[in-house]
Amino acid sequence: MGQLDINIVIGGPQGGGIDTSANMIIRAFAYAGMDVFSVREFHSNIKGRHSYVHIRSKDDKVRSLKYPADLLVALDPDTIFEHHEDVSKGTMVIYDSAFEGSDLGQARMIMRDTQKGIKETLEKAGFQTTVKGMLEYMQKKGGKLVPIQFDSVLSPVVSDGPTTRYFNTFGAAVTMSLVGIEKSSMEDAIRYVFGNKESVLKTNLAVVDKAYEYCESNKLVGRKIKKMHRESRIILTGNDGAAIGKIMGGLRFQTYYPITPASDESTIMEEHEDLKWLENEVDQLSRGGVVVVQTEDELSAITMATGAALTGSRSATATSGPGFSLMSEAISFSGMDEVPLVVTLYQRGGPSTGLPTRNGQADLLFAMHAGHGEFPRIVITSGDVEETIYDSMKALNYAQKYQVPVIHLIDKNLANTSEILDGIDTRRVKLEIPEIIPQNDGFKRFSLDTSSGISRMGAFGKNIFWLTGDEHDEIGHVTEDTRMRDLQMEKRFRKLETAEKEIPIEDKAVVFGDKKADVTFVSWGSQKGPILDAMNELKKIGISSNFLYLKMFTPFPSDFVHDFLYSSKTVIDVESNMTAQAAKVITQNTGLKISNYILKYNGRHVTEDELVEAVSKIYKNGVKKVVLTNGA
Amino acid sequence: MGQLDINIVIGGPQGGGIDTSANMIIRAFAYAGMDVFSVREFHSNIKGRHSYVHIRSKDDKVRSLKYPADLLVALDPDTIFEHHEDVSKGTMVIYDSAFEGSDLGQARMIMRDTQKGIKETLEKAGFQTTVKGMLEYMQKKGGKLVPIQFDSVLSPVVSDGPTTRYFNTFGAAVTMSLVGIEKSSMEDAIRYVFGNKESVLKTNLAVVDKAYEYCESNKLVGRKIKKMHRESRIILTGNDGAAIGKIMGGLRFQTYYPITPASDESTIMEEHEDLKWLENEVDQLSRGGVVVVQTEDELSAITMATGAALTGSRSATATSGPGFSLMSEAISFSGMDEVPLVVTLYQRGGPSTGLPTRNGQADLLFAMHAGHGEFPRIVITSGDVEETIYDSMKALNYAQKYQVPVIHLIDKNLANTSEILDGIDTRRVKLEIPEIIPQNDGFKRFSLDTSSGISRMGAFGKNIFWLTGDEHDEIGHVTEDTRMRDLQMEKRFRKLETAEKEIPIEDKAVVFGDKKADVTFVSWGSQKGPILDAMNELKKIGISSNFLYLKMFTPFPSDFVHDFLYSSKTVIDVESNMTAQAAKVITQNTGLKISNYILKYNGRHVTEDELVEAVSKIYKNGVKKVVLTNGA
Amino acid sequence: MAHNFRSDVAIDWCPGCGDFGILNSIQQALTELNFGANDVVVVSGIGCSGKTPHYINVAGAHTLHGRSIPYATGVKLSNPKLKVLVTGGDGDLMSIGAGHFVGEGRRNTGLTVILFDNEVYGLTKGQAAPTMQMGQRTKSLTKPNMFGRVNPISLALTSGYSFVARGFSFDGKQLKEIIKRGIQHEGSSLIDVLQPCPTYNNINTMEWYKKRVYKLEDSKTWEPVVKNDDSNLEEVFQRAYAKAGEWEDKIPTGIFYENNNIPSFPKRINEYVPRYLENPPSDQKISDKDGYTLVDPMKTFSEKIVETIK
Amino acid sequence: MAHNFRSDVAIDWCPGCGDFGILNSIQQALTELNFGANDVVVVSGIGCSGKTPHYINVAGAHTLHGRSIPYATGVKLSNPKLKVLVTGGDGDLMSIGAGHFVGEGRRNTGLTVILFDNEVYGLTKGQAAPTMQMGQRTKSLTKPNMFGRVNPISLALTSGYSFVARGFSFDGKQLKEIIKRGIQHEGSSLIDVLQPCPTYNNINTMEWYKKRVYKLEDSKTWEPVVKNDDSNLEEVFQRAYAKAGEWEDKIPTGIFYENNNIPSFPKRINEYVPRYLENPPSDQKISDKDGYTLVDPMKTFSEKIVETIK
Ligand SMILES: Cc1ncc(C[n+]2csc(CCOP(=O)(O)OP(=O)(O)O)c2C)c(N)n1
Ligand SMILES: Cc1ncc(C[n+]2csc(CCOP(=O)(O)OP(=O)(O)O)c2C)c(N)n1
Ligand code: SF4
Ligand code: SF4
Ligand SMILES: [Mg+2]
Ligand SMILES: [Mg+2]
Repeated sequence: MGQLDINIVIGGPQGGGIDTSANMIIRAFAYAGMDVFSVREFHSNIKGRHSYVHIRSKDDKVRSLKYPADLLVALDPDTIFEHHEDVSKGTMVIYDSAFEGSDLGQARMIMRDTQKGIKETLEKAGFQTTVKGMLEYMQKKGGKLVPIQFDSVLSPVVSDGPTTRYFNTFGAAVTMSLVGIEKSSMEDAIRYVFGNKESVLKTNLAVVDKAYEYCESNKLVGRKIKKMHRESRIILTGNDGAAIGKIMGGLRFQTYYPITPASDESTIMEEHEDLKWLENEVDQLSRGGVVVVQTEDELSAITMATGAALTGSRSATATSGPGFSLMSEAISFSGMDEVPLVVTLYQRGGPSTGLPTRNGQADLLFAMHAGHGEFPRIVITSGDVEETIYDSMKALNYAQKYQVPVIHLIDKNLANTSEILDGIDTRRVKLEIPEIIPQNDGFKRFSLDTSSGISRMGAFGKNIFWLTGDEHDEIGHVTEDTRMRDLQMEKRFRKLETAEKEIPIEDKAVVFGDKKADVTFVSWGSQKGPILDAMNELKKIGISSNFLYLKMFTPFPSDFVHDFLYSSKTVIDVESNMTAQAAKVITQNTGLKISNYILKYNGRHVTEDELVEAVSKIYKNGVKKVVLTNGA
Repeated sequence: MGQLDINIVIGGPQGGGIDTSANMIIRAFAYAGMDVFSVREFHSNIKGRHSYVHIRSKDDKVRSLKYPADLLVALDPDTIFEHHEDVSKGTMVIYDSAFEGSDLGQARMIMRDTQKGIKETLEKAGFQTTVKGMLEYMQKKGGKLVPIQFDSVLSPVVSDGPTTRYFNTFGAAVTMSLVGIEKSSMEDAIRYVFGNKESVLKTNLAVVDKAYEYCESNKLVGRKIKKMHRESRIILTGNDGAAIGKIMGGLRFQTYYPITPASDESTIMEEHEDLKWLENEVDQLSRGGVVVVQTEDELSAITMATGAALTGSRSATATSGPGFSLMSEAISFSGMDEVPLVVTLYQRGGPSTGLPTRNGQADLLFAMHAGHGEFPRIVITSGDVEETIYDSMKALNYAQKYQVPVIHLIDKNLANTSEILDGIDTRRVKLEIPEIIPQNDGFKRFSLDTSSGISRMGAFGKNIFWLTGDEHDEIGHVTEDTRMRDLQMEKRFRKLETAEKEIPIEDKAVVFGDKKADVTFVSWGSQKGPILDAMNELKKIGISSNFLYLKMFTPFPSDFVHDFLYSSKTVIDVESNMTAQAAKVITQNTGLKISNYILKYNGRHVTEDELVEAVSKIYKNGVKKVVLTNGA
Repeated sequence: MAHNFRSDVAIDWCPGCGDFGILNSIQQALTELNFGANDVVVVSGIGCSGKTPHYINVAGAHTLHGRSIPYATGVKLSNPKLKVLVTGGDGDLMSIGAGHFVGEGRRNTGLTVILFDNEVYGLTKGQAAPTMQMGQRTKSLTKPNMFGRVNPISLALTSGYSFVARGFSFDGKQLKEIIKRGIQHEGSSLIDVLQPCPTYNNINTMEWYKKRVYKLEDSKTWEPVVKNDDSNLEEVFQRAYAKAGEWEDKIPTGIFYENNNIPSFPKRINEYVPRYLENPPSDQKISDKDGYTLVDPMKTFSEKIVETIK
Repeated sequence: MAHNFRSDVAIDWCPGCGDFGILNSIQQALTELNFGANDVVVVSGIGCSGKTPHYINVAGAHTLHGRSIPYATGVKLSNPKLKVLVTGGDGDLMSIGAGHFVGEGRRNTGLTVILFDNEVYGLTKGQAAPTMQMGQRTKSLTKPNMFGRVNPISLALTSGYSFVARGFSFDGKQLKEIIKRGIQHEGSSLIDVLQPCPTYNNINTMEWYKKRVYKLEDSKTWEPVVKNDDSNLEEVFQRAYAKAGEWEDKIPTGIFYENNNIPSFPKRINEYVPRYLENPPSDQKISDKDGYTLVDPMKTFSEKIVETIK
């Protein structure tokens, strides 16, 4: 174990089968018993612009990606241009030799600015601005070219149309052959992907066969990776994890307005809305399904979810920055009216439309303060696919228990990260379900008679009570009385104190590594994996490190964070944003100032290698701030 | 000077002429040469619920209100019930003796919770729950009752309908007689209020005459206040000040969706939209007017204002919390696209609909973080009517100069505060107008070639360029290039550094009082006046104090604040919110923690007396936090 | 015993306000339909009209300006057994909430939308609402209304509401009957109620309306109901739409359009979530006796599973 | 020399997308109307359609999803001399932006709203847009569309647009002419363009439309223009509305309705701000030669002044 570590970047035009290729590769690794971690990158475009998947596989746990790539698989000329920085000594560059004639000037789907950058690079290095020139440049950097005449290799086995339809399968299969994955695993992957389409399946299997044969005869075969048996595992993205966690957590009503990268979560739920499996397993009352509603906008999405919550359902909505902005007013309402509501906020590159299909972690302070006025809320974040599941369950619990809006932050990177989990524990999180006692007359939904701040829950259909966005009395009628106002404000905020007391520290902040270390990472969200992996690498180069991983920002574990950081040496805040928002929250709550930063705001995922390098710069050279730039 | 200090509370049913009474009183004082400060309090209701105006007049500068009242003028029984706490030794309670028969149980327009509180008070003190009982209770507290049979006094002079129509004038006139204002000043006030309505004017003057005569014969006459001559002054509310400042600042396009307490600003502008006076004074090109558009909602208000700004106009919108929440997404857009835009945010009691006609200062952190993603913005606040004028002008300047959204925070208390200014200085603030040079081809609206971060301004109609909420290149076309992304992000944030450097400290934070003092106030917004007045009072009881008055929160004057607070002794943060938001900003930016708080969140204005008392508690008794509760 | 639909909250509308008549008609309709205390929910936005739920003794939500419809839709979809009434202002539903109003027509969820049509923004002191005619100047306006009028009846028809009617707040009998039919209608209904606001609207007063309103049902040839084979759909719809255009001199009240052939949104959901109507989200049990989830994720999401060497 | 309305930005729509035809027609219309470089502004929201401004060589704003209309209105009202085009998706204008779409009908500002009607949310991968028929299932949907259809023509007529037309993206000639007339129209126009999305909408394809579209102007009796004495207003309006209902087998294109009798919003503003049209906000000088305000506040707000002992 711990021997194999393969990084693959496979690229091609958006809509041109890249996702399928990546799927095949991931599955093939998985069938071979390997662990796989991958992230998808794509433009805000439907067809034509460059898209790629970065896949890393290990025979050990893998939690991040690393550059340079071991293999760069180009399904179009643009990929060769776009990924030159990923190529280094030993990188194999697999491509269709037909690309060699392409000129950078013709690559109209490459963004102008990117083209300019590529041009500069090539000209500076003294190469032509063509695929050929680029390949030579790559070679100079130590890359090994693997040109293949895709069409002529494939034409013997493809009879149902142009061979181009099978280029993605071919590319994937060649890759698998090169890294030493047995053909049978690749075939299983093909069967998974095309399972129900007999005719397509047949040709694809033939293409795989051809690919392995071609590689065999051209010595394009890696050292064989022995298949390992593993118990059933499950391959999930962050989007999947959140959907599964919500449904496990008892969610039965979800609203959404389409937006990247959030709507995939809702689509997955729609696909399982009937909860078919429950049908035969449980008693009458438990049968049912999840109602998933596409609304006319995000104002409707959040208010509809809030309305549903009033009847006692567990309900949520999911969105990203622009939609979340539109939800601010209604979040304030649910805070005022103590409605249990979960908003899953998939952060992407901002501000405004920003980089709509790219990563970002710049909505933290906004999530903590969105909505006018003051009201208790809970803000939590997830850092890997497993967490998206259990955190989604916890989010629903918190909402119900503390009767507050819960904002669950996920980032685009995590949403589009695919990981393999060994299983899902249905008993990790217990559902905390408030009792609803039928009562009409005199039912005090907002009773002040509570030291915890939590009043008895009610439900429309079972209780008569009122809600109003105005300040209200215990029954829910409008009041402008100064004393009632103060008491209700104080009652609401008592809930936050209660939550702070009750929620265990491990759900708020976790320390990885030894108590004392040369370097202390502070971070949150999808940097979790890269940092954990980087810690191992740093150890190898003689830098010991530990990691304060933050999961809950409101209420914030101030004392814990203070005590840990107070005694730490070189503290480095790592975030995918520009203004180091978590560090600000730390200072606000502890008075401690952090002086070292590793920040990334170009919209791409943080990788292990750039983290290691940045830490070295800070630790060894005294640099205060490093801006990460990896990624195409 | 400095001898006279009169506090009047006049109350009656909403829609029942209270505003007119208050207007008369304010004007009468003003005509007498006095200074006047007043605040309006009313329910979210059109007719019937309790409303009152608290007016304070001095022969010296007055900047706040003080309890107990010297005069409580009740135009209905509810006022007597609602304001019992304002009555203390020496308070004169003026009312219609017809009220004496009223029972608390009949007072259906008093909020249930308030009724309950009144009932408890009276029962505990051993009085009946009637107006009569309350009056006795007041008498016990030292109040002096001034019952008048309104109807029988007035019927001789009113012939054009029921005498009730003139109760408000009568009440005001009796009040003025009691405090010693000459009848001629009251008559001038009447002439101002009813100027163009001959017949009404006549009866009102007769009523005033009657009132003074009645008072004379019943010894209800205060020590005569001698009329003082003053140069022309102007009576303005915070709403007026903002409207005037905007128009002076060159604003020519304003949008709004009606909302309390913001829309009055727009209505005032609508009333002056033709800028009639300019017609004869200036050259052709300067003639014009202000376009004020009522939109279908706040999403439209802010986006329309942004659209207008793209043509080169100075443009703004005004709203309060709920509307501002809806504007979050578009604020992020204007940040991303560097559109000069001013949002005047009138804070009111939140969260949600909250206390829609009451005071609050709980939108500070939200204003600083509203909108997803990271972008530069400027957040400023005003604390008195004069500031609303010049700050509105500066807000427009900042927006133009730094090409950012500027959020200008005013609070409901200030919006509805009426003050008298000696004049308005048209040369205090110079308009900073970016030059627009016609150019189409190659015009780089978002040029990176700028050390200040500020690129040359463009205008639709004069330049061809593009805007997109997506990350963009220098011309404004969409880019997803990682390098261009980083450069544009960094360029935008450079503007904030430039602003930070260029804007003088006095526009960010001001220190009042001596460098060293027993107590240091930290505050913002409409507490400015009460604190300044309280400082004088504290001195009288042997407590020296100074005051760090914050005006700009983004960019925040961290060093200045740090240095000042670092050497201060007992620092007290004073805010009209529950979570001490400004204090959080201070800690976040300086690492310093503030340990004493005076907070108020019952929706009512902060008064001088409660501040003085609270400081004593903190300074003398070591109390850490005082929650203020004054106000009905 | 019949439930008492009057709450004990003091009403703070202005004397003479048309809102009182609407409130009475709603309460009477609920009483006559024999609903129990927990059968009905009333949802409003913000405005004078927005205060209505507090005055009715059933569960009520006085929500955000413009958002009454989606809040109400959430209640209804989560528990389709409830009757959900929306009491909204004309600013609330036709201006800031216009997008949701249109969206609800597409859904046809089964809400009873009662529009308090006073042509002004009451609670913010009398600005022009979208139902006011262009050029009209009520006493609270600084100049004549600059905007065109949106006709709630036309907009409801265009958006897809399957029951469209108009009442007058000073004709409680007719209004109550319309509300009853609206509530009984399976799809979504829009009931536009002419509601004088004596405080701010000195033009469209009670007297002004009294002179103009007439009842559609008084004409023998008026037939607003679409046959269940849709044979008269086009005709009924177009006639309703044309009728909606009448204003100024004669103002029709009554039922403009009723179409029972479009399945409500809950019914449509039930096609894909088969146990939905019988066991909706609000009623589903979600945990086992120990409090753990009932959902086996590996079975439910079995397509995501990977097995080595099967 | 005539301005070139093509920008140099690479277009990234899918091959075969109907958007190309719309873009061409707009560019041709602008050319034929002889506009200069700074006469026209194009404003869009978000979506495939939202990318349009970048492809046209005039000032352009690619704004927020659903907000193109108010952004465009701001541009137009601040500088009424500009021609302002809105290029919006059906999700953009009929779903998240429906409230503004209705609001604009009330204003009649003078925008040319071109609706890219592909029945799907293109850029977010093919969800149903409000223009899709209920029950239709395009390849990207997990189940048939659950929602009713909003007809842009009907909604525009109901909201108050004074020029309402439909084009087909594969009939560039007719479309270009409609756009020209829309731009020349003083009030606001809605041009609904049938726009096949070959990637996600496999039902309403180019072929599907080609079989069904016909031109209103081909009928001699079709007269969409309201006479300037309003005498045929009711008739023309109701006929247009009825026509809008045609779909499925025969789909009318061309001009449904044109009414030149409603003054545009800028004209109405000019009644109260008398120098507005000639010297709009964008053009006004606001400071004196030293850079100080031109406005004397004491004169402008003289009613607030108080003088002692006059
Ligand atoms: C988002 C938001 N914007 C504005 C307001 C202020 N507001 C309160 S009521 C109201 C309009 C009320 O008019 P309408 O809906 O016609 O109801 P009415 O009072 O006439 O019954 C407005 C604009 C608000 N509460 N929320
Ligand atoms: C506030 C907000 N919500 C959601 C989105 C995501 N989004 C981008 S494009 C789009 C829909 C596009 O559909 P349509 O308007 O029909 O345009 P088309 O792509 O079909 O031309 C959506 C929902 C967004 N950008 N902003
Ligand atoms: S303002 Fe008008 S609508 Fe509101 S309560 Fe008064 S009369 Fe009724
Ligand atoms: S997804 Fe559809 S609408 Fe978008 S570019 Fe492709 S074909 Fe055109
Ligand atoms: Mg109204
Ligand atoms: Mg579309």
